Amino acid sequence: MSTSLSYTLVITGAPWSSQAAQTSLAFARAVITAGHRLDRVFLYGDGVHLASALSAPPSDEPHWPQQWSEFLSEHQIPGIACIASALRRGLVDEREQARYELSAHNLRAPFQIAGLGEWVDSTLTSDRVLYFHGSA
Amino acid sequence: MSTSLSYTLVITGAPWSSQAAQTSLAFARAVITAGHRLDRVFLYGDGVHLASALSAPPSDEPHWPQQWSEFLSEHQIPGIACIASALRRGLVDEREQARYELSAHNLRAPFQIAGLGEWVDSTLTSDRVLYFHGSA
Amino acid sequence: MTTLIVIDQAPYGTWVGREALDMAFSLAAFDQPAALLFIGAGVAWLRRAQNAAGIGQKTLEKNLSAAPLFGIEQLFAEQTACERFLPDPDSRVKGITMAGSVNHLLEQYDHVVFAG
Amino acid sequence: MTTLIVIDQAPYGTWVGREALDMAFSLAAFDQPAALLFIGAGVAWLRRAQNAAGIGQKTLEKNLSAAPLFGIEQLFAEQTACERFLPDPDSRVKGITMAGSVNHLLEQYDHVVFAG
Amino acid sequence: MSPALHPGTLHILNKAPGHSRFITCLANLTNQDTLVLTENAVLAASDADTKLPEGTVALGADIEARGLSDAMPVEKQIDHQQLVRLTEQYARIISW
Amino acid sequence: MSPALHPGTLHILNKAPGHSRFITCLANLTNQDTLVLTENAVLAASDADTKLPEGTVALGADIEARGLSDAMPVEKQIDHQQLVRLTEQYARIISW
Repeated sequence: MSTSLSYTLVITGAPWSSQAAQTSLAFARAVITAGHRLDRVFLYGDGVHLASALSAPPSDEPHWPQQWSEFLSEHQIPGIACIASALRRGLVDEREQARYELSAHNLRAPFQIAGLGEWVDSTLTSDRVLYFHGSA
Repeated sequence: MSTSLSYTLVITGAPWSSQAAQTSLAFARAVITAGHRLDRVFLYGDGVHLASALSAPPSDEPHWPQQWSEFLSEHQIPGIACIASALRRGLVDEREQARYELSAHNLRAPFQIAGLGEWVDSTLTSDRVLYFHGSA
Repeated sequence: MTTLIVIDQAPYGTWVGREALDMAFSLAAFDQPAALLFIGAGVAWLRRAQNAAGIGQKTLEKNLSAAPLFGIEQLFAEQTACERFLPDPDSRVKGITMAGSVNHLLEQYDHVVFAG
Repeated sequence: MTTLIVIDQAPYGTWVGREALDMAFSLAAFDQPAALLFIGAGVAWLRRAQNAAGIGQKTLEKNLSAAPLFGIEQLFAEQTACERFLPDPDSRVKGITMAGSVNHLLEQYDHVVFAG
Repeated sequence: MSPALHPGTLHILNKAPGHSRFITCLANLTNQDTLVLTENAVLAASDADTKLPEGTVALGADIEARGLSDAMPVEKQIDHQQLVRLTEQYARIISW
Repeated sequence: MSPALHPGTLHILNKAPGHSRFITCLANLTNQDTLVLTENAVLAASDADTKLPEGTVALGADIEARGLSDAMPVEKQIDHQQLVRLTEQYARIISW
């Protein structure tokens, strides 16, 4: 049938503010099912909250950060939170915790923190770059 | 001149997504300057991100969570983050960290976590309740 | 002290409407008079036969139907918005009061609140 | 690979426009062709004499003026939006290209991106 | 002794022209009401498509941030202190 | 061998009718383009004020969530698998 393509998904809407985490995950699963490759998931703006290790939704509701991180781990897809967005919004890994002398770190594995250069790379190397914004 | 009034401010817009943190802080300072009382600041929805202890904005930019927490401490004003909003969005204190077996806590002092009952109380006891929403 | 909670955003795509409902139910739980007003795309909350399981959310139509039981006094809907988004009266949940004039309604409450 | 970053939100009240600028500057920093298009209330970014010190933010007019220096190829603005929000041409920053037809412009770029 | 309260509503609007809540707010003002523009709503001062009611005021800091000082008469630009004074005078305040 | 790409643009719209970006998106579609409604944008299926272009499709899960199954013909309701197939066919995709 069709040739296999490579995708990058950019998520800018936060979970529990927008539907972006859910819509993007359903789409990501369909990308894999269709035999395509997911090069990278890039969290930008409010989207970085998807990488929080401390979200604790009610137990009868889907846990989007957990579901997304399991999906990334299972398929070995890099999940990147934009560093400028993440630092302002209080999402930090151990390295940034140390650098800014903060009391804790809260980045959920396997998400990593990196710069917009990762997004630029996606625009150059992925066949498709799709964006998942909030709808407010 | 005018009689002294009591105010509650409800902040629903997140810092670094909206202007709500800044506008509300300037208003809060003016409330105190005018000789009024601030009963409570209530963070709801995306507004709970104002209580993050881990925000690390660039050093040449205002640090809204820090400025707000200093203002609250200086004037001994209770700052409450709505528990339902906070848990979903990954804002937890030590107690919630323990209850949900999370890896860290990230609530900035003097903010506290409590329920919507605090807001209901404000609607009953404060002379004025003002809301600071995002503008998206 | 009467409070009118206003919902102007469509369901599920954002969280604001849901948080508005939580505010209304909280007031009711503390025996405080509360009513809901749906305007603009917010009237889509009032459509029957919602089923949000496929998008991983709770269907909130039931919560609305239960509103009177929990002490929420009234559900108002902007008439022009209903004519636009829910023209068939059978497509609407039961127990809605049509509001022909929104500003007239706003004047009747001590507090008028958007959730975000 | 050409990218058009679109800004449709007013400055300062939300962060989206600023994050859109960061995207454009990033592309330019990696020597990738990038242009900016301002539409709707987003054209307010293009007004002269902004001063955001009083609201605790950086004034971004300077960043826009520096855009060509940093390799951003063009600043486009929707003509009808400019007529609505910036009717006096003297009120606009320099170096803007008016776009009479937005969809014609969208077709000329490989990537068309909103920041949020 | 409390001063007499204004019978109308104080509307505080922070959405840009074109936003659905901006449109709804302007459509529901009455003659007794006062409109305060804050944040992105101050763009209304230069919006050819918006007719603002007579007594409308706007936060000066937001006007200045957006380069609109010439578009709004100085006497209609208020600071936060004046905004607090307005909130003293109105029992009903709606934040749009 | 890659299949022939569609010459138009795939527009993915998630804003509700009345949102300024919804209005801008609909105003800028060309005859070659395809519109996909997702999330709150599916309300357009029941909006008396919106005329959707011929080939418009919508995510079925979002339609169902909002109780709109009767307002959109079944053949115009797609799942995520079909959305992926659409994204294969268009080189230019705009997420509004």
